[in-house]
Amino acid sequence: MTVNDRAIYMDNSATTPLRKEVVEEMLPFMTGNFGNPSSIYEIGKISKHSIDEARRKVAYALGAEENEIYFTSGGTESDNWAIKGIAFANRNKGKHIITSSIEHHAVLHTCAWLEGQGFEVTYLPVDKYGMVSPEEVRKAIRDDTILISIMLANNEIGTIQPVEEIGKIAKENRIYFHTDAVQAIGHVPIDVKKMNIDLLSLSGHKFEGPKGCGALYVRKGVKIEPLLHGGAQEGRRRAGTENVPGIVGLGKAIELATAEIGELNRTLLELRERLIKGLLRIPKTHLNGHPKQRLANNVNITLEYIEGESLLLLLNAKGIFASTGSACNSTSLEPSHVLTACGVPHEIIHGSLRLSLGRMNSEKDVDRVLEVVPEIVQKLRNMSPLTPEEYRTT
Amino acid sequence: MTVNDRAIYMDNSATTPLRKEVVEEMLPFMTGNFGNPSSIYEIGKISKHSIDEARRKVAYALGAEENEIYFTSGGTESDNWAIKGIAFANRNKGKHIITSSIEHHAVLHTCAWLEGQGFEVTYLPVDKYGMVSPEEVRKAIRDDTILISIMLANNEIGTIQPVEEIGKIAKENRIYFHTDAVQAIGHVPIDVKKMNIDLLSLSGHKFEGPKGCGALYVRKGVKIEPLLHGGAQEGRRRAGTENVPGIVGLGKAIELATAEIGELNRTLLELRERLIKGLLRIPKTHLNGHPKQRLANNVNITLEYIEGESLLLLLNAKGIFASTGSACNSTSLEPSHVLTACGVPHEIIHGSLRLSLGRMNSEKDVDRVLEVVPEIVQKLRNMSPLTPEEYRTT
Amino acid sequence: MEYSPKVMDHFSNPRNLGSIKNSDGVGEVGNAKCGDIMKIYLKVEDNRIADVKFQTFGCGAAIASSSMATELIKGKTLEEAWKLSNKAVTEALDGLPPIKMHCSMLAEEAIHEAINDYLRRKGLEPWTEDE
Amino acid sequence: MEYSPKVMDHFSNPRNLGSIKNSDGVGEVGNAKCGDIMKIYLKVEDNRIADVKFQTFGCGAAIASSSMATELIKGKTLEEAWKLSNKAVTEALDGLPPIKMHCSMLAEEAIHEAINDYLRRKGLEPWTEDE
Ligand SMILES: Cc1ncc(COP(=O)(O)O)c(C=O)c1O
Ligand SMILES: Cc1ncc(COP(=O)(O)O)c(C=O)c1O
Repeated sequence: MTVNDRAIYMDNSATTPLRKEVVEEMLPFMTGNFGNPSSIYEIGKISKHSIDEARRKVAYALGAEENEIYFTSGGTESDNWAIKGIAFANRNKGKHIITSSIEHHAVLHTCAWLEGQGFEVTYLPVDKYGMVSPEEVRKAIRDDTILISIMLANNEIGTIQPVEEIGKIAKENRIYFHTDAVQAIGHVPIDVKKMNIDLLSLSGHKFEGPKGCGALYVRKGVKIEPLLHGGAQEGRRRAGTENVPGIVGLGKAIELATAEIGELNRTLLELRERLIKGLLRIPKTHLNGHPKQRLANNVNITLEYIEGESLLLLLNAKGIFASTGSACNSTSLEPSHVLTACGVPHEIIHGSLRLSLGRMNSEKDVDRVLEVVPEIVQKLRNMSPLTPEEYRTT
Repeated sequence: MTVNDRAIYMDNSATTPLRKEVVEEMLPFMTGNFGNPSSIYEIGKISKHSIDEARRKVAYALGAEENEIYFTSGGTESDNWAIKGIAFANRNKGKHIITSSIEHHAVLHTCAWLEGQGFEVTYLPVDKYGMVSPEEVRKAIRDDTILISIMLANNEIGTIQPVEEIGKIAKENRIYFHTDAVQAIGHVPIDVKKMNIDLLSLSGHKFEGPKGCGALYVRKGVKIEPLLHGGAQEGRRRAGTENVPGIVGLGKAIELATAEIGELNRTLLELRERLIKGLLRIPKTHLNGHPKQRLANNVNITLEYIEGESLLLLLNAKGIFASTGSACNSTSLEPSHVLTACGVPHEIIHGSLRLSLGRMNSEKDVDRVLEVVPEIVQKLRNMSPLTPEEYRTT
Repeated sequence: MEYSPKVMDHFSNPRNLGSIKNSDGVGEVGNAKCGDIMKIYLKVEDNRIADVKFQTFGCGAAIASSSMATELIKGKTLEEAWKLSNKAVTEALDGLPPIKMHCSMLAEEAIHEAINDYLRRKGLEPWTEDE
Repeated sequence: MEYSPKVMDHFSNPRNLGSIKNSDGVGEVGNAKCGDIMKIYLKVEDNRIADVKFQTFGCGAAIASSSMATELIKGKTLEEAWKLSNKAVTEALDGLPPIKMHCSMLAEEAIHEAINDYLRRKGLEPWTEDE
């Protein structure tokens, strides 16, 4: 990555840099092999073979079959398709959907839209760690429940849900189970069969693959309607000329990400713990999310008396890139619905800071962050009318 | 393009090679500037600026305002969004949609799906040239008509529709007007204001831009629902992390394509006429589509007694890449709905051949095609039980 | 559409292409509307297929199936030729794309038609499919 | 979020930051739930703002607006300071992103609160918004 040689990128949950190997696989399809995979002639066939190869790689990474993988334009489309596709195709069976209150907006806003179309949605609460209880899922099931959608790992606080248990409950009740695994790929080993997952969303740019390309796994036999109607691509389930370079890149990225999952997680886990330990030394600082059941790359803390956007701006000035759940940094002026659902008081949600690690982060980066953050926090606390005297230095 | 140095690519309506200048604009966003445009820090802002710059270029190409352009994953998504988005947002006003029988499947299958949701659709017929009559549009209007969707130029036969007149009729009747301009960009000058267009779909890979990236123009004030729900991207109307390299590439491609439109059309028109004239010398050969109101890059002929897929295979063997409306070359085993709507008899639709020209085609290419096609046609006619004796050479 | 090299070989260099002037039996199946017509000409000697030719209007798979089917029945007795299944044709071609399987059906049917045409001309009872 | 260089300057090097021990008037507006709190301290001499300080909990725009607003009223009469509009603050900052306009409102309100606090302490009638 060439952002800036001294910059420290710790916002890998927002997006990741493309891996060199991935770019290299994509380039030939941006220069030479531009053929439309639906075409009969040579360059069309090369494209077709390449996307089928990518499909095999995605299938392998998930423990799925090749013909259960459909390429999309990203995590958002996959989530929209899974939920609307199941809803419309199974309307005759029921109109009830179960999800959680900490899902990504791609799930929550899709569910809200379906409510406007006559569907009913239960938004399950979470505990203070952001954990969904399988028992609550079971209790929420109604006769007309057609879909359960619970994310594998949360994008803000990194909490990993008990997906296998929820999948089992869904299966016992013959209800489709969708999981948003956008943040999990490359961090949590996945086996859709073992986990009883019927549909799974993923997005290339979250695991060092390309932006604008994702996939939806749809277990064979699942009744789902297309979201994008048109040509006969993707087994007639997802129309549109295939984004060949994107698909090829996604295939390569997931292959690398899953091959190295154990090794990477060990490294990230060490960095994460070092980071958390160091940050919690700042007084009036709290860890958000689960202390153990969390993504190896996720750190999310709340710093009292300060606001996240100004924190990010000062971090940016020091070449550290991160994110926050503060309302001031959102286009809706609403504070993070995830932290709210975890019961973090509004007053302090604004002071949340997410640092999400990636393959290129080092111990040196962590130490630099641990040097810079306390200084900045102190500067902002000194500015804040909320800070009690004992936490001021001027 | 590096397909094969001797190969002649004449399937530019299926997809086009990426222009070198376009790849060059995209590359920095695949290697260095990978930031998420929603992020507050430097690399995020660079991404944001770059997609806004691309948005300005698209707006300029269409005579639209910057904030009327929304990036999508391609022509299919744009068509689906325009039609479903208008339908769902204006259901209270009416449930009737007018379109034509020669639209792309992205429009037709979307309309068919809406029929399943309680909407009613009129599919207007076309004349033998594939032309929609504005009078027929006017006559089809009902009190509850909410949308007219007529493509600007057809992808199979290149017929250019009287969009400005249709737009006027739509405006007079206060009905939204959508046009699928996927094939028109870079070939037909567009001014959405003058043409009274409310919504317009386009797709990057059809004008030497990237696959997997398109746009929808939505006139200010149009009431439309999102198709992809989720994050607050694209003015809260199209969720999903932006495909930054794709968007940047699309911007560059449309800038180049519109700047050179006059010049390119002059060249293509000459090639097209030379090609048509030469091909029609083959006996029992007919031109499909309008002789004049057609895209400068489109040639579509029907060759009696032979079938298109075998024609394509033999052309491929000679390094010529083209396409056909034959059922045998479609995954549905249905012959081209466009040629059918134009009244071409089923028996001879199978013998259709589409040659779509591009910027890299030369007179030499045309002459080579004019040398090869008659030979191959003769070979296949000699094989065919349908060929009358006088058209056989063995 | 993905064809095996065998299919491409038979498509590009079809065997037994053409017609037989004084044939003993002709079978034509399919129709132009569906995009496939296959016509088989037989020359029969001593109850054996002494010669066979075909003409086909259709896709690569249709032409290759015709070529392969005629190769497979050449020199065979009528009974043997009758038993040629579309499966045998497909296998001999190293497979066909699923959507193209019907092309090999056409070859089987065209041969049956041609044999029955021969039988009829001889004043014999035509055979039926389950024979 | 796109801030002008002026905003970034005032955010990074806020002027008049801090509190005034024996202030003559204090105004605090906003609340932590919304993510913005602004507190303004005034020192008044001869009906003029002799000194002004602020403390702000909030985003870049909130901090920059506080800084700029305090700069703009320093040395002004109370009447002049009262008339400082959020528009003037925004303009002085070379604009704010639309979604951040409310931050400049807060500055205006905080100044009004502080002036009224001063008036009340003096036993005077507080001013109202349309004054
Ligand atoms: C959990 C989760 N789901 C869905 C998405 C949407 O993915 P994309 O932005 O690639 O469409 C994201 C990321 O933005 C995410 O973190
Ligand atoms: C007229 C027309 N509309 C829509 C589309 C769909 O575009 P895309 O395949 O890029 O989604 C195409 C091309 O396939 C087209 O030619």
